Amino acid sequence: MRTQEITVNLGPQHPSTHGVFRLVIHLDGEVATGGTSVLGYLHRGLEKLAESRTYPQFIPYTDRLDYLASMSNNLAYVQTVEKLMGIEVPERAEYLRVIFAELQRIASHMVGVGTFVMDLGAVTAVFYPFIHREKILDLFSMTCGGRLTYNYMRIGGLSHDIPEEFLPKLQEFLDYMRTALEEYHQLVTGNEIFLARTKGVGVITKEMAMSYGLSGPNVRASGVCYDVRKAHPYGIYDRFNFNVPVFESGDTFDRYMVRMIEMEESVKIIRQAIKDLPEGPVLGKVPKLIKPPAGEVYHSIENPKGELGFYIVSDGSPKPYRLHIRRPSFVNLGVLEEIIKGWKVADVIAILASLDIVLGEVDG
Amino acid sequence: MYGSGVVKGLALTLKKFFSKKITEQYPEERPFIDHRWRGSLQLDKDACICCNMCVNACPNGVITLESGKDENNKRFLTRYEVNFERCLVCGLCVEACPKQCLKFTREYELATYFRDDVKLGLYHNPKLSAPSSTYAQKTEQKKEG
Amino acid sequence: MSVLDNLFVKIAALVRTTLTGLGLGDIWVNLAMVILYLAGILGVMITAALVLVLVERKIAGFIQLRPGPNRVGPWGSLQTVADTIKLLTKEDIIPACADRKVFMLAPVLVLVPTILAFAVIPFGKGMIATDVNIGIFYLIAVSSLATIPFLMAGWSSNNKYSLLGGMRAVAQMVSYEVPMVFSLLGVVMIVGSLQMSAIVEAQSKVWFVLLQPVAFLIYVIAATAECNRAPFDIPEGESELVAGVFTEYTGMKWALFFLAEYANLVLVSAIATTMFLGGWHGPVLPGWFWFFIKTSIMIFFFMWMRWTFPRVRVDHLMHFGWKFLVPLSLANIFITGIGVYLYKTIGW
Amino acid sequence: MENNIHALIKDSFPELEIQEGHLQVSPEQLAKLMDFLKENGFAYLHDVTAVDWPQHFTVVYQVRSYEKPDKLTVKVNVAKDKPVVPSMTGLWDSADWLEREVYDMFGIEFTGHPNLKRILLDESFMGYPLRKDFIG
Repeated sequence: MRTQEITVNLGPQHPSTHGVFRLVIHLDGEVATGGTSVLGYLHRGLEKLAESRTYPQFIPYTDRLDYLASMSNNLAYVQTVEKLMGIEVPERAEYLRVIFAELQRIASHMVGVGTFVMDLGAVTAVFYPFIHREKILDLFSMTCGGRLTYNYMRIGGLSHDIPEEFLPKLQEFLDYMRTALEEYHQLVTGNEIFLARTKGVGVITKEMAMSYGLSGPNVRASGVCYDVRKAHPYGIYDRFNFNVPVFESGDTFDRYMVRMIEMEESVKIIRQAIKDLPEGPVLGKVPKLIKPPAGEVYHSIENPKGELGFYIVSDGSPKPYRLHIRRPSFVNLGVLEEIIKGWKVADVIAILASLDIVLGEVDG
Repeated sequence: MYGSGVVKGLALTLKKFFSKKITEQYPEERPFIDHRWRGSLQLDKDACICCNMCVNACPNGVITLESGKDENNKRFLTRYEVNFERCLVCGLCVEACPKQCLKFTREYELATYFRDDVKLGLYHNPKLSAPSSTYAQKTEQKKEG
Repeated sequence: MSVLDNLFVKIAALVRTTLTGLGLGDIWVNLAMVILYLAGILGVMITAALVLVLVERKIAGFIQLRPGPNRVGPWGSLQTVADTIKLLTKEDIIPACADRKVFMLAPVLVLVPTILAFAVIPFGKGMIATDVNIGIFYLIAVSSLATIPFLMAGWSSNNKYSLLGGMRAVAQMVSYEVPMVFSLLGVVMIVGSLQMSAIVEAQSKVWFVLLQPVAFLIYVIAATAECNRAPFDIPEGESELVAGVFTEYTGMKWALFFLAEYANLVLVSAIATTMFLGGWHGPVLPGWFWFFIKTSIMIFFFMWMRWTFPRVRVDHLMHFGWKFLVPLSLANIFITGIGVYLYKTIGW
Repeated sequence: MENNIHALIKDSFPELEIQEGHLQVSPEQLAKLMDFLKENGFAYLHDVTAVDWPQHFTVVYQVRSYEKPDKLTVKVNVAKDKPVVPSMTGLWDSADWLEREVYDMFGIEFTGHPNLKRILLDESFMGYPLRKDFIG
């Protein structure tokens, strides 16, 4: 019998491309024989924009990279500039930064996990994580007045101190998180259909993960124990006690599990940070005009999606000469074309979702 | 046992089916807006010293500030306009203001029917200012008519 | 009590006597009655679909900790009406490269088997449109026709997503027809008749769900797959195939598919009630009300499942159907056969 | 640890100088050096980017190790009139997209790249936007 391969455009408008991502897949019946990623639908030229903005002015733009993890993006950027200028950050600000970055990690993983399970067809499983995430957003908006784009970190510290009612609310949230995660495990993790759909699907081997330069939960699911917080501790992460979850098989289930466990670990870190949170100012001594000395710096942090790096070249003027963003989603997405081969359409969607990309970051 | 995960899931959703709903009934129930909420902008025009700090702080250049000088060589404001269309609502202008005369309001219903209405004319004194922008004229006309 | 119980039967009898009184011949009276029954079934079906759309959205909402539609009318009760008006007034788009005739025919045909199948469902004592003595046989034969409109829709849309969806629909419905039929066979063996009224009558003492628990489970799973509902909604599979076979359908045509989906849901729930849950048998309340309650519980169960589970992958679905459900249902038939034989020979 | 790898590089490439944690190499040396780094545990090509200096382009590679906390910056200067660098796709698969992005934004060619096309911008886009002389 003569059969014909068909080419299907997944995206840029499709319910599960997580934004404006286009994947052209070739199908032999239900099985994908290959695919090509087409990016750039959300390319805003942030790197070029940065060249005509002053250093503090670029902070709000970093919000728009991975818009599910604006706090972490802020943190990566301001730490890079601080490193370039040698600015000291007050202790209290350092602790608060950790608290916010970890809260942001939980919020981002909530969306990552929720949308992943939704792409497997369980619609209810996306509502519960969003309800939990809402509580984090409440904490954020209480502190900095924004729910999505926070613009909270400043070069040398933070824009505001936390309000009085923040810490009790945060404690409440951390206690709530335990039941929330348990419930989610009850709903999703043990479900036989879910297991059948995810176990052994879209395997990224250790070698493949390393060669494709994956980072974040994706690489840790493939048996590589690499977490920037441990490997190259930034800020005050060396003071905290936490585990880095590593799974061996590198399938979609492991990528899901890494995120679930990471949320628990983040809760641990936040609890330690609250315990040690010192009093004091939240903004250090920073010159009025941010004018880093000529030179260059590269700095990267562990973002929820992977390793976010900023490369800044300064010529001594108040505007960066060149600013490059190493976007984890962009690099992580590179492996997709390779790993979808031989999987069904339904799995292609699951694999894409399990990589947990955000198009704002992929396209930069 | 095989199938227990499925049953557990069903048990959870049934529990949720009977638990309290969390939806805010928006137009009737107003949401709680935090005190630090970055909503619309508000200008205390008498306190403004026309130092242009906010204009310089804005990453997108959405603020237009026009001023004149009186007989004592003191600056006074003639026009202050924020093009909210391209505003990032980052708050750098509010932070930059040395007199704290630019503030965020807790207003959050900022959608408008017409594109021109998105622009925020915070202050405009037509008698004092040089030829005003098209936008300013339009709002004037609207108010008169 | 018996007045309420026989309410609809009495009405039918009254109509019949009136018609005979008017001096019409027997053939004409029978024809008129058939049309009336059909109208009644259609009415029930469409009202049920309209109500169920709302109920489904409410159940989804409640499970997801939100109130569901609650803006149009009290408790959102007019939401479906508003939606229907919207769908009726929508532009009816036919893709340029679609096979027009087939494309337009598919949504109409999809309703036919379901309506036909309702003819043999006993809604209450004596409330059955045509009590043919091959009731189940007829039911299975008619309901398996529903596959064809899906394929027609998928093929004629000339859209790759639709085609994939249509192919999936055929594969799924053909496979799940088998275990479904086998699961019903157990009941037939116990009763010894294919007539629906006889099956309900046989359950006056004990419901077949107790005698045939495995068959009931198989039936529920196969029925979910038969009416393409989550977790077996792969022909639609919105996260994979956008909307599967329905991708190109708009307005009223799409609404017809939607209507058929809910009519199908009512149908499989009604069959489950008739075959396993004792049909209209029940104490105190009138029979048709018991039937209504049991069917509603089944429908709730189907909806509850839908809003809990992830979607099954297409090949797992096939494996599960052919490698697990079919052997299991065959084993069930075998054991039932032994049971029936023992019952008859030893007289247990 | 860092000194360790620095010493190792010194041994194999005596002519290279490590300044402030980065290695400056010529395009001809690049392939050999990268091969050597990959052999010695730098399994993670973290980032590839470029800077447009008035006289030349600099392609900047961030190479890292997953197991050890080693990191290294490798820089290559390329001429403005003929910006060509050997591609690293043979060593690391991550180089594929990263190099395509550099090509897209700077027009630097990576010889040996299997699929050197624009990645973020449209195929029909004219010019290379991150060059300083680009007028939008």
